[in-house]
Amino acid sequence: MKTYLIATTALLGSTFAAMAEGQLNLYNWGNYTSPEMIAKFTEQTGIAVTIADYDSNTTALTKVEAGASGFDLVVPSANYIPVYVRQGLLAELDHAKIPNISNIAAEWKDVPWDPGRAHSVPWQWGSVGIAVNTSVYDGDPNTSELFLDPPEELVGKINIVPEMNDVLNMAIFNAGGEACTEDLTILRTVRDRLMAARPKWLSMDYGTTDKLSSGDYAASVNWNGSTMRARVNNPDVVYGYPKEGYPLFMDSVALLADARNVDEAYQFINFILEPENAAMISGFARYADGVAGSDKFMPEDMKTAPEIVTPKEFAAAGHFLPTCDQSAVDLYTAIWTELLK
Amino acid sequence: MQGDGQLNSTIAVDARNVGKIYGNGNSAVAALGDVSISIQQGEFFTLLGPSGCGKTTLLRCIAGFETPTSGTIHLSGTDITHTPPNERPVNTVFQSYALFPHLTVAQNVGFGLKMLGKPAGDVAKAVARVLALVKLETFADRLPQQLSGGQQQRVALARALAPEPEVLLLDEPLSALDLKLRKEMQSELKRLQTETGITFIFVTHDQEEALTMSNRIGVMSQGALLQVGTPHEIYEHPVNRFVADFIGETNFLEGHINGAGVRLGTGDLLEVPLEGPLEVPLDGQLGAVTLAIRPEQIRLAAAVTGIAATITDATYMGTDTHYTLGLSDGSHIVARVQSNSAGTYGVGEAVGLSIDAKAVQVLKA
Amino acid sequence: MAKARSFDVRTLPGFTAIAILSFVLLYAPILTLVVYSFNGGNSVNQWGGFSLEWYVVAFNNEAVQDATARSLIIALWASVISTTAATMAALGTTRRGRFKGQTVIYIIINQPLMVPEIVTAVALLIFFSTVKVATGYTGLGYLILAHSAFCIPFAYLPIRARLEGMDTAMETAAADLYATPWQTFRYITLPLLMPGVIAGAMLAFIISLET
Amino acid sequence: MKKQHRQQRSKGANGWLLSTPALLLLVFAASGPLLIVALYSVLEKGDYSGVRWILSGDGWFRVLFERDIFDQTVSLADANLSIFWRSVKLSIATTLVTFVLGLPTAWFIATRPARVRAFWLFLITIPFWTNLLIRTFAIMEVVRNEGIVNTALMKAGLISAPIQIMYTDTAVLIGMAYVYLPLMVLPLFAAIDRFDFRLIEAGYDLYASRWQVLRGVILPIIKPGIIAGFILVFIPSLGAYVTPRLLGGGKNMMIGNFIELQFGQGQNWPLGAALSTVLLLIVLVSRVIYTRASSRDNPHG
Repeated sequence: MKTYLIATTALLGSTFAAMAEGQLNLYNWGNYTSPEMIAKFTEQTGIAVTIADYDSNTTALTKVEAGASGFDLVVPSANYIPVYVRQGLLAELDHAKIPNISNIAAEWKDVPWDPGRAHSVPWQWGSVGIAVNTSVYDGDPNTSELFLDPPEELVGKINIVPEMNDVLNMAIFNAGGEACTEDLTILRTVRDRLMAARPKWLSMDYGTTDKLSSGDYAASVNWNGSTMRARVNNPDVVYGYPKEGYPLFMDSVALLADARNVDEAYQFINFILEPENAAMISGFARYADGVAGSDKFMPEDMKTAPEIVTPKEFAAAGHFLPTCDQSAVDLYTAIWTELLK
Repeated sequence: MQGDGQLNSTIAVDARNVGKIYGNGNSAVAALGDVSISIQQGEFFTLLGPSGCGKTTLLRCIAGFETPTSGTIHLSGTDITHTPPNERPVNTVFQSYALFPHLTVAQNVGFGLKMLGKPAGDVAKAVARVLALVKLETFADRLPQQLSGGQQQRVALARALAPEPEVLLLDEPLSALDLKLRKEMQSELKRLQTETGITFIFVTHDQEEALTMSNRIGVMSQGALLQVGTPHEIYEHPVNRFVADFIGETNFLEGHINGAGVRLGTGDLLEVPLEGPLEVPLDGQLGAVTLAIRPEQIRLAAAVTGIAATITDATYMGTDTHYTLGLSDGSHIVARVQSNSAGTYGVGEAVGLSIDAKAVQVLKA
Repeated sequence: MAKARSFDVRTLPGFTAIAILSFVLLYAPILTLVVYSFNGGNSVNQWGGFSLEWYVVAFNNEAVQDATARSLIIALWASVISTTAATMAALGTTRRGRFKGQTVIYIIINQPLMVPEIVTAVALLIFFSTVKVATGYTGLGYLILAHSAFCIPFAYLPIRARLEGMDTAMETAAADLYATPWQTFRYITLPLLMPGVIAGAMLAFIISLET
Repeated sequence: MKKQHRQQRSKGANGWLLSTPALLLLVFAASGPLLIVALYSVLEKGDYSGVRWILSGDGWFRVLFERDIFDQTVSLADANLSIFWRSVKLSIATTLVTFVLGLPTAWFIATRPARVRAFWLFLITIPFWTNLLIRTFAIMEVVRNEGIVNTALMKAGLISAPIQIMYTDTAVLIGMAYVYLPLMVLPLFAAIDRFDFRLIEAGYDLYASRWQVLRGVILPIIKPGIIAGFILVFIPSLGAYVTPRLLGGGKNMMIGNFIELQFGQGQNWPLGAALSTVLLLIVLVSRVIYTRASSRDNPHG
């Protein structure tokens, strides 16, 4: 009983400061927001930022959809933006209030999931691959077979991040399908392989960075930035790009339709599109940010990091995940729920 | 007893036909029957009876903690039957003392006056006066738990006396004290009652305590008031077997009324006076009766005079010796004889006993 | 030495050893975490030297401060409301003898203790999101209400225990000494009840803060 | 008699009146929401979250049965059943572990001199003041591969590779026992504190051994405390979801996590509501069993 607030505070508690002067309520992935960047923003604008965490797109969507969440800004992944838009959860951005909108790098200015950047601006982007501790397993890390059929050394030592689309699509690519496929033969293979692999996994947990570097996980389906952070602490960790195909993601900042601190939200959006500030975000979470010129301000080690700079040979295997139809979502959710329980 | 409202001003408490039933339906228990009693102003009145006899219930009805199911209670001529306890000029000394543990002795004693809205100065003066009365002046700032049992008892007394109630109710206040302290407090209470002139209604199950302290005693049993009288009346002339038995040690002998006396089962005729508050129909010449005879009213003689008896047991008790005597009809009787009086008897010895007929009480069989 | 071997009815074999073990088990993990949290590194897994930096960060972080202030406000209100309601209920259910429906009151009061936390969480999630959407009100009030209700049994239990251990003779004596029912409550019942009320309020406060 | 009745009635009226604020709060913020949960369990699920206001038995159907994603065949949902079974098993185990540790601890505290008893009792409650998440993280530091236990065992040369405790049922059990131990100790202490130690003397006087005294005298007398402790530990264990989530690693689910899943990634609120209702029923039934057991073994009151 002492913790029912984990559910309720996130939903209700965060509404506390919603109306306050100079307040901004940001709903973002855990361990994803640079504290220095927030401090700088508060210092410059006098706006206090409250951050609440989530660990998956579905969690965030559920809470926002429940209504009157009290949040102003949310950071959904690319394939979730159309869902938010369709549900009427996002406000259309007034580009006149965002002078820095022109700083968005050319390739991210117009994206399929948000034509003309009507609802969102880039936060960070990266890839989903496999992190492996080479002191435990020193084979080729660049294959999704590592988690679908773990080699002896990794049995009982591999973690899977609990993000449905990333995991399922990586398995779909492995089975030769495309993202959002509704091909039942492929999906059946995917389900059967995942269910067969499941007993060989250690856990399906979030918060991989620390556990990878400490050795609690010998491997994990993981994001590239998180893996880089783990590698900085433990050089044995390498990042593998599954050659069978792997998802790319971009998380974008979007303004909620029922936001109460709209002016503050615009100030924040404009602030993070400043290359220097975007670089602070990247420098913390270790992902690319999609803002032109931010690399000038980035830490030196990111410019050469093998997790950030995708090797040429694997670049083509990366795919952005489109937004799937409801029928596909239902199928995926069914498989995922079966896998989790 | 027939007065209504304008009673004799010397009557402090007048209870009329008071009844109290707890619970209802099948589980109803009558704690008080139909009790009527008048208590004089300035009197030390004791309600005596075994536990569960209803004496505490009657006291609580007078205090106002219980509302009688039937009947009325008047205080100095005013009907207070339905007056809440805090509006009655009556105070209680509780069996458990019920001292407020978070208040000092002085605060406890001054509580009633404070609640009555008396100015602080007056309260302080009254507290000092009452504490002097119970000889606890130096303990004013202590908390109750820092006092001995006897001292707590005095605080409880002082607290109840401080508001100068018309009537002081004492609910077995001495029962928690050891024998020596109890004796001390008995005379202390008696002194306080005389000094203050307040009407005391004292509840106890200790007959000796009742006899030594009271002006009058009311003996109760099973919710009924059996007899009201002075200690002497109660002891010497109990109205029934229960009272006789409850007040002191008593021998009971069965017999039949025969002319001027009572014929015992042994065939002996006792010439007892058939008068006074008898419960027997005197016209019934052959009516069965019970004689109540106090052990000290029996005399023994070696000679075969009076009623023939055999010593079956002898117990030396210091100043007295108790003899159990077997009579010819098989009944037994106890005699108390001063140890230093002439002659001692051994078990099995045949004796003749004589009874002080004037002291014998004739009761319903 | 002979004393140590003497027979003590209060001692049972192995009990003291297990008790000490329990205390060690309770405190060892917390102490470990405290030691780790002084760690200078960003990760709690590597020992990076003794540092107060983490605590400084926590206190300077406005988000953290804000959350702390908010839960303090909620806990304060919740403990005041729940303790008041619980005190009244405790007086109502213990000081007046038995009456019809008392069991129903007990069941309702203890309900939060009998419902697993996930069910409570889910119930509140559904309920308050419905209410919120219906009324459009998103203030702190809901949380305070929910916490107050939740804390009632925690406040109620020690207060009731205290009341049951309290002799009614105190109140009778006060009434005898001319105190009106309110004065009796104000000068006698409440002061005597205070340890129970404080215990109840503290428990409610902690529970609310932790929830 | 009439007056008596009126008095009785006013007693009741007063009791209800004084309890009204508490009851209103509880009914509004505690009982009411439970009814809504029951209502949600018979509605149709919404697309991503929430419900459609159409009656449907699907939520309840899926508590017991599952329909294959591909061939639509219906079978008994043994995964669900195994989650329920694991939850009940782990909760009972947690209750027993806390009892075995908690009884001696409560006994120890209750037999300290009165002066220091409060201090020991306080020591038991302190961890309770610490946030549940922090306590769970604390136990994580103990059982993880590089945690205290494994480090100590490896340093001592007893093992060469860390024992995998994290993300197992054992880890969840250790965590829950750790978190709920104070809930067992407190009611046991309350019962032992009231215990009349002369009864033990009487037991020894009548030739009982220490074990016989414990079983024949102490345990029956402090039984109300034991039952209270069992309930206070069992119910939260059954509904726990934070500790199992963190220590079970998202794979070894308990009912709490399973319900949470339906409200989050599973996107099936009616199923979640039905599962919550089932959990509530399990708690009720175990309550009844406890009550029956305690009154049957104790016919003399």
